[in-house]
Amino acid sequence: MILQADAGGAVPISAGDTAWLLVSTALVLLMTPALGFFYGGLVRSKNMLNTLMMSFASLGVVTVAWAAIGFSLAFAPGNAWLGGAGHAFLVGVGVEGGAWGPTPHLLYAAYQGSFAIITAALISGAVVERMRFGPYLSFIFLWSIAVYAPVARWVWGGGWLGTLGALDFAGGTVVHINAAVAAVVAALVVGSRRDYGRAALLPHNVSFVLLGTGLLWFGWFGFNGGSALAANGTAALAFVNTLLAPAATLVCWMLLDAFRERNITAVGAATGIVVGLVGITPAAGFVSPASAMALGALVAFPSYFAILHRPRTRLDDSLDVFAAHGLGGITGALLVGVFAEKAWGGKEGLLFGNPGQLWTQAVAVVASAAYSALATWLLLKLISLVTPLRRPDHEEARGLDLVQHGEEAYTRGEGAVLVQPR
Amino acid sequence: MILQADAGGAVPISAGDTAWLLVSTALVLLMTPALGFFYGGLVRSKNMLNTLMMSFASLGVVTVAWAAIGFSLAFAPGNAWLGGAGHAFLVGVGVEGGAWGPTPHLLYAAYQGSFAIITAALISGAVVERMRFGPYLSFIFLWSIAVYAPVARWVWGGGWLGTLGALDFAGGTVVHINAAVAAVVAALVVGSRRDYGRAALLPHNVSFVLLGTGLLWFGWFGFNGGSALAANGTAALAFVNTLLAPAATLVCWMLLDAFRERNITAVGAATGIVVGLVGITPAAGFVSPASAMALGALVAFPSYFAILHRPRTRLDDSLDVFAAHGLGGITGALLVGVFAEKAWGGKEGLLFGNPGQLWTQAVAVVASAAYSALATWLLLKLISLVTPLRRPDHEEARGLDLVQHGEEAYTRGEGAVLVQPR
Amino acid sequence: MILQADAGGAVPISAGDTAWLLVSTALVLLMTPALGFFYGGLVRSKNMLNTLMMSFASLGVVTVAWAAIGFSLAFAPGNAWLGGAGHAFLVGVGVEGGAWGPTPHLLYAAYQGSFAIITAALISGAVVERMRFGPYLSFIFLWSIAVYAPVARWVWGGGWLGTLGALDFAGGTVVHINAAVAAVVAALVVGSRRDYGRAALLPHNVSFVLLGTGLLWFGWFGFNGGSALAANGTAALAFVNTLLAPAATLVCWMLLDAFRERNITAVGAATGIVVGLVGITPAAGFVSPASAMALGALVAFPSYFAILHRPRTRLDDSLDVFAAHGLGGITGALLVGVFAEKAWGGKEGLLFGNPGQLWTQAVAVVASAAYSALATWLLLKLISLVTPLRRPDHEEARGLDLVQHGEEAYTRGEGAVLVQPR
Amino acid sequence: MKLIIAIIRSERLNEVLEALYRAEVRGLTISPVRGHGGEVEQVETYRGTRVKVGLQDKMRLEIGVSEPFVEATVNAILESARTGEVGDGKVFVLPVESVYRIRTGERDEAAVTPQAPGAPV
Amino acid sequence: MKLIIAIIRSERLNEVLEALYRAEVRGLTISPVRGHGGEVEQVETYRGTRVKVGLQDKMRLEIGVSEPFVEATVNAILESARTGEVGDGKVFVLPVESVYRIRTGERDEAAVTPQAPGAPV
Amino acid sequence: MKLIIAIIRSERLNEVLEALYRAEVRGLTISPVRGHGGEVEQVETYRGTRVKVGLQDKMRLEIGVSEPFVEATVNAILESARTGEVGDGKVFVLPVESVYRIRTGERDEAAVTPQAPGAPV
Ligand SMILES: Nc1ncnc2c1ncn2[C@@H]1O[C@H](COP(=O)(O)OP(=O)(O)O)[C@@H](O)[C@H]1O
Ligand SMILES: Nc1ncnc2c1ncn2[C@@H]1O[C@H](COP(=O)(O)OP(=O)(O)O)[C@@H](O)[C@H]1O
Ligand SMILES: Nc1ncnc2c1ncn2[C@@H]1O[C@H](COP(=O)(O)OP(=O)(O)O)[C@@H](O)[C@H]1O
Repeated sequence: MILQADAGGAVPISAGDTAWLLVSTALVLLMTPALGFFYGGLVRSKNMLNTLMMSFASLGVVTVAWAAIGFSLAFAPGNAWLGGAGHAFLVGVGVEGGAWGPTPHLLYAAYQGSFAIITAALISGAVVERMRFGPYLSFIFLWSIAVYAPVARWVWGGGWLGTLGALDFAGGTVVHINAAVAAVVAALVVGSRRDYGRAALLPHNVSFVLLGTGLLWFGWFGFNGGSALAANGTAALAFVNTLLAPAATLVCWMLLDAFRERNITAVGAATGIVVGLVGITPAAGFVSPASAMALGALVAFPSYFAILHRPRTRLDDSLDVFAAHGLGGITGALLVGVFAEKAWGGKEGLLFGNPGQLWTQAVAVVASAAYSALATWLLLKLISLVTPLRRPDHEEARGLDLVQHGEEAYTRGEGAVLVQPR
Repeated sequence: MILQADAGGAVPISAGDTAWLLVSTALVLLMTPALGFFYGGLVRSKNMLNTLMMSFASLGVVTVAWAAIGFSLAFAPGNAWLGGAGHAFLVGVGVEGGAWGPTPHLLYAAYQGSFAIITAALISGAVVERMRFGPYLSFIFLWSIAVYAPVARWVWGGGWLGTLGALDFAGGTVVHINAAVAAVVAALVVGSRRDYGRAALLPHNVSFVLLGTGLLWFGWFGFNGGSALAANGTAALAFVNTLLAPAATLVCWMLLDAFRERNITAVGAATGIVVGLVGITPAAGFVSPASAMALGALVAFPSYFAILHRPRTRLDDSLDVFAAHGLGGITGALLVGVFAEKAWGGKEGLLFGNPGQLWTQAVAVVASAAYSALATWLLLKLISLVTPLRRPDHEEARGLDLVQHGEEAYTRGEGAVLVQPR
Repeated sequence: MILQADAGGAVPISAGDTAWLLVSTALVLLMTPALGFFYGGLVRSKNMLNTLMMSFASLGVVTVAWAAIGFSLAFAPGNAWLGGAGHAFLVGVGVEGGAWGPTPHLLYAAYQGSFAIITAALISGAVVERMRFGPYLSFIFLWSIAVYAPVARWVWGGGWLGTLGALDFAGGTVVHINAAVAAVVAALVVGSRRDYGRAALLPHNVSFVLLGTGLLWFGWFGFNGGSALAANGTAALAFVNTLLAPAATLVCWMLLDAFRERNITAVGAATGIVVGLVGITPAAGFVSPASAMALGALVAFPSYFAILHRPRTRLDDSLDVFAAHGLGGITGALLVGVFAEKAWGGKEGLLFGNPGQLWTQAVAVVASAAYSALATWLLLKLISLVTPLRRPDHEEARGLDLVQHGEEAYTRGEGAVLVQPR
Repeated sequence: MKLIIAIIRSERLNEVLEALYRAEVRGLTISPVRGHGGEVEQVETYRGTRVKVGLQDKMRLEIGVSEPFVEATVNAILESARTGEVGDGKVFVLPVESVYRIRTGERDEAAVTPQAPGAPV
Repeated sequence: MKLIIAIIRSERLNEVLEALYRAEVRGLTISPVRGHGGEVEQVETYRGTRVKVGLQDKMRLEIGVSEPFVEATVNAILESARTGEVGDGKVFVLPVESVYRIRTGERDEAAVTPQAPGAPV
Repeated sequence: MKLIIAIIRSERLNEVLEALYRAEVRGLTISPVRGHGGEVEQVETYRGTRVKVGLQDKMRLEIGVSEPFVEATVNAILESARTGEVGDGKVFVLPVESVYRIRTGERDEAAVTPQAPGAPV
């Protein structure tokens, strides 16, 4: 997903490249429901629908925000920090090819939008089982405009980080670090679940966790493979690395589980796969398949131990967004600076004689993390001035499905009595 | 999915377009299982398998009907009302391109078949939890031949509605209005569930409803995007509108829920997404992205209020096929006549100075609805002469899974005793 | 998936063909999680996670094995029996086209790898609910190298069966017969479940079985359609046959169920679909659509009756891998020799005047079955020398999820007490 | 003090709850159970495995009532749960030694007498 | 009239049902429960969260029998449910004041005596 | 011998289990139930269908204890399960005629006295 400014003459459409970008967009859009199941399986059944809705709603709210102004801020002509309003409401976005490649402009806008949608949804993992739904909706709406769009500009939209030479193939900084830092801030501002650290809060349906994982991996082929914006060798490389790296992470994670816990857990395997996917994201089109496997194996370690440790801290990042996406994203973003190779489409990294790249990568990590932290904090504080972010404790105890949505995920209708029409 | 008669010389295959049509066909075929989960989650657990099977069986029964004769009736050379038997059993359908585009004829037949399959399955939502399975199978077999194929002919196969100038990009009339009207008739002929209106009949698994919704949306990108029959600008437009419109519907629906019910429901969100998808279907390749969003927002209203009202009527259209697909389809089909633009691939609509198009759209809506109603009624009456459409009440109370399929969806096997071999 | 040796000059990449191969690879990779749900729904809930993990783990373990050496053994330059180590760790595998077509070499390797992954996972159906997880992991790792890779070599990698003229479009012998024979051997070596034949071991979640089926069918379009290695007429033929054949099998299976059992079962429908998919696999790109339907109908019979009969035998092939994949694969592989037509891309079969092809097919069936049986037996015996293949009976009674993974698939956390950090 | 345990058809639950409401029973506890009685057994088939399921889904009600209410409560159940087909279920009346309301610690009669949340204890 | 409540291992259910059948017990009601007793606790791990689960899945049987059948019924359960390992469960015998068959309104002995559906009441 | 049946709030289960542990209760059986009492009813909406759900999720405990332990056990439950809000639940104490430990066939007191698995019977 290399950046570009709007180019001059229209580029003719290539059917093959367009076919792949169409499919990739659909695949990335599937990841948001998939995330809902990954997250939803990990919460208690009384909060299942709320957790699912935190993902599904992003498909509505963030899509509208993106079409209205987000895409324009990220990719319309403008400066190194922000695009202009030239493409607000997708004005001037047609079906011709352009600087992004021989694919319709509108499709490119939708593809980029699919990234904004899932990034916002990722944050929800840190505030599940307690945050009120209305403020959450406002938050992701504003966040996608005020945080996601600018960072996307910097890295992919012709902004300063891209110009600096930071490599981020499919969103290590823009998507994962960005969302993960926002998640930590959100967990701190919203506060812990009332019974966090005291009661055992267990996943109500690990099958759904694995269903989500399977669909996430499937969608991720469009996330990384599609970021080549064409059906070419780079797409193939990114695709294959998206298979190899998480496979290596999974093997590594299972070995860690086997040696440390004597049990290879299913939740662990699902987590390992996601961590591997996150790790390879910034690197997918820049490193060799062998490097991808090495990166996949390495990325397991920080996340594995962070996840073991986190529940003993007071930070109720409930579904470990930071440990998985933050640490995975940071490790991946830095390892690009180590493993990248010109021969495979990137620039040379540390291993190939260019230690400077590692430094550039670190700048990108720090810059996006710092901005995300600050802006997220401001947004949440702003919202909390208008309306409380949580429900009273006894309502939280009943579960957000009942209290926020007036529904139960699983019911046999025992003792439910029809209310006559109003 | 613009109509065509069989063309003269063979058109060479385009790999890019074929790739997209292959994918689109697979996506549309995935929608039928997805529908099973959407519908299945909404029924009580004792009828889960029956409801799922009503969708899955369509993949068998309607596919066979389509290959045997349906495709031929809809798309083989013939007259304005019906095709001939020239392509019965897919005779003469090869792998060359033709009037439909630079893609294999056989693939085109399968793509069209995937629409017939889901259309038939849509009807089941009106008769779940009570209709006998055998008669249902006969019904969808016959219906796909006697109702779906002719209407497809009229609109897409070079028939009179297409000639009249009716616009239906991907199936507002052919698929949604057609199925929804059939659904109402079926609900009337089969009758209400025995406890309809007296007991609270609640969804047994809202998670599955959302799973179905996610997969339906994913598949719908092939449904609408693929209807361009090529990987070109129109495909991109249709695809992107299939993202924007339902997003707008979803936002609208959540706001309606929030203001009227004080609760944003998950079942509501799922319904809203489907309604938005239905609404954009006839318009996807004919309207601008901004119009698509407007259309998406507007289409929410009739369905929202119809769904609120329906349970107070005596019409047990159990899963609101008419409110979602009928009203959504009608609103969408009429709004094409308002929002269509030549610049975006359609003809000019009302807003662009051509009020006549709205009239043409209305004709198409009425014609397909009238035919569907009449023919569906006849078919069901015919079947009911041969065999009853329902089981006795006490069997319905036990649930169709046990009574019709001899299985339970969820069992722990408590107290089940192996029966020795016959 | 026609074989080839490495060709001379690099073939330029075709975007359209590459797009389809990218998608097909993703689709086949989705089949492994799908298989997990198909299998998982059929076991008792206390073994759900273990069963899911047997599939998911293959995505880790077999991927690594394939990249390390499997691909090289199957497809690197070598002899008629085995490839060399030239492509070990994917060395020398780049993004240029070659003898396999105008698609990146790396992508071709991944596509082939996706077949190895699911083939290994298929075996697990015969040993669920009892085999220890560690030995299982070692087994599939070794099996994919020592059994899958050689057989793939013979048929697709320029090996002796391919040279002999055996037709196997997408894996009747390499995938299904190979896995099914291994499954029988594994069931025999590992032994029956402790309560097999005495207690009623019922599927805990038939909805998941159907979910898996839907996703398997979806993925199978990439399995068979992608085996054309291009987005051309052959891909379309293989794709459409992958719709028609299982549809015919499903109809046939439902009729058999209706007449023999008086109940059309959902588990039966799911099984019928899979059997139809297996049956058409070796034939998909070689037979006419009409023949595909005939083949689909015929393939139902052996599997249907074998599945009825198996539980009365002492062979605890728990999820009927042999009846579905073995008999389906054999019937399909032989029927290729009957229905294949040059006009549709194959060679002439029995019906078209070439009875010899049937004989060649039989040789391929017997050779792959024999090798698989022998090698699987050796591998399992080897592993059992190092570590036991099973847990003691009372642990099996508690369920492998608890005993092997330290987790429960579905829990409400009742009475679970947090353990303080170590 | 008595504890009334009733096993009824799941599909009659709403009728029974209404009847109990009319009989001024305000507190009760229910749970889903499976029962075996005189009903015909269901045969289920999963692939080649054929099983006889001799257990039907039922609903179990547990109601603590003081002596004067026993008869009315039992009658309310008997009438509302009856369909006349085999499988309607049973009602058991068990003696109870003491009952406590957890919220207030009240005992026996007082523990099962409805009481406004804010009322003096 | 007695109500026999038995807590048994889930995996012994079929054996117990068979034994009860042989003991001519025709009506009973079961439900899944979780029990705590002398068994070792299971440790489960979900990511960093480690929990001790002190409850085991058990099956609960509830059987109303008339006096003469009590002993036979209890013995049938004791014998068929026993594995000899900790966790086999308990049997409680409770007094019952009255039993009703909902379908017919019959009381006590008559209510638990098997009876053909069409037989005169 | 008594059988103590307690209906408590699901979310107090862990506290109650701990309190029982401290009261030296070693065996018990629990099951999820739904209860109706004085609590406000929840309204749920599924599309146009609006329902009043008058049942709340509760947890049911069943504990067989010998006489000397009854009071301590009841008190442990009363104290640990109380929140003071309507809906805290009830405790019933029922007479028991006999108890058996399935594993050993022991009766009454012996049946509910914790005992090492290997100890002589
Ligand atoms: N002796 C019993 N003890 C406990 N529960 C019983 C007993 N007899 C019947 N039941 C319960 O009542 C239900 C209906 O009883 P059944 O004998 O089938 O019908 P009926 O009472 O109409 O003759 C059974 O499914 C079971 O749950
Ligand atoms: N006092 C009791 N009250 C109620 N249920 C009990 C009691 N003691 C044990 N149980 C039930 O019996 C099961 C087995 O009891 P346990 O003490 O573990 O084994 P054993 O009876 O073999 O010594 C427990 O899981 C619990 O469900
Ligand atoms: N008479 C009763 N018989 C059986 N269970 C009861 C009875 N009364 C209350 N319960 C159970 O206790 C729970 C709480 O009772 P409720 O009356 O709401 O609160 P409180 O005891 O605080 O007044 C109910 O949900 C129900 O499960």
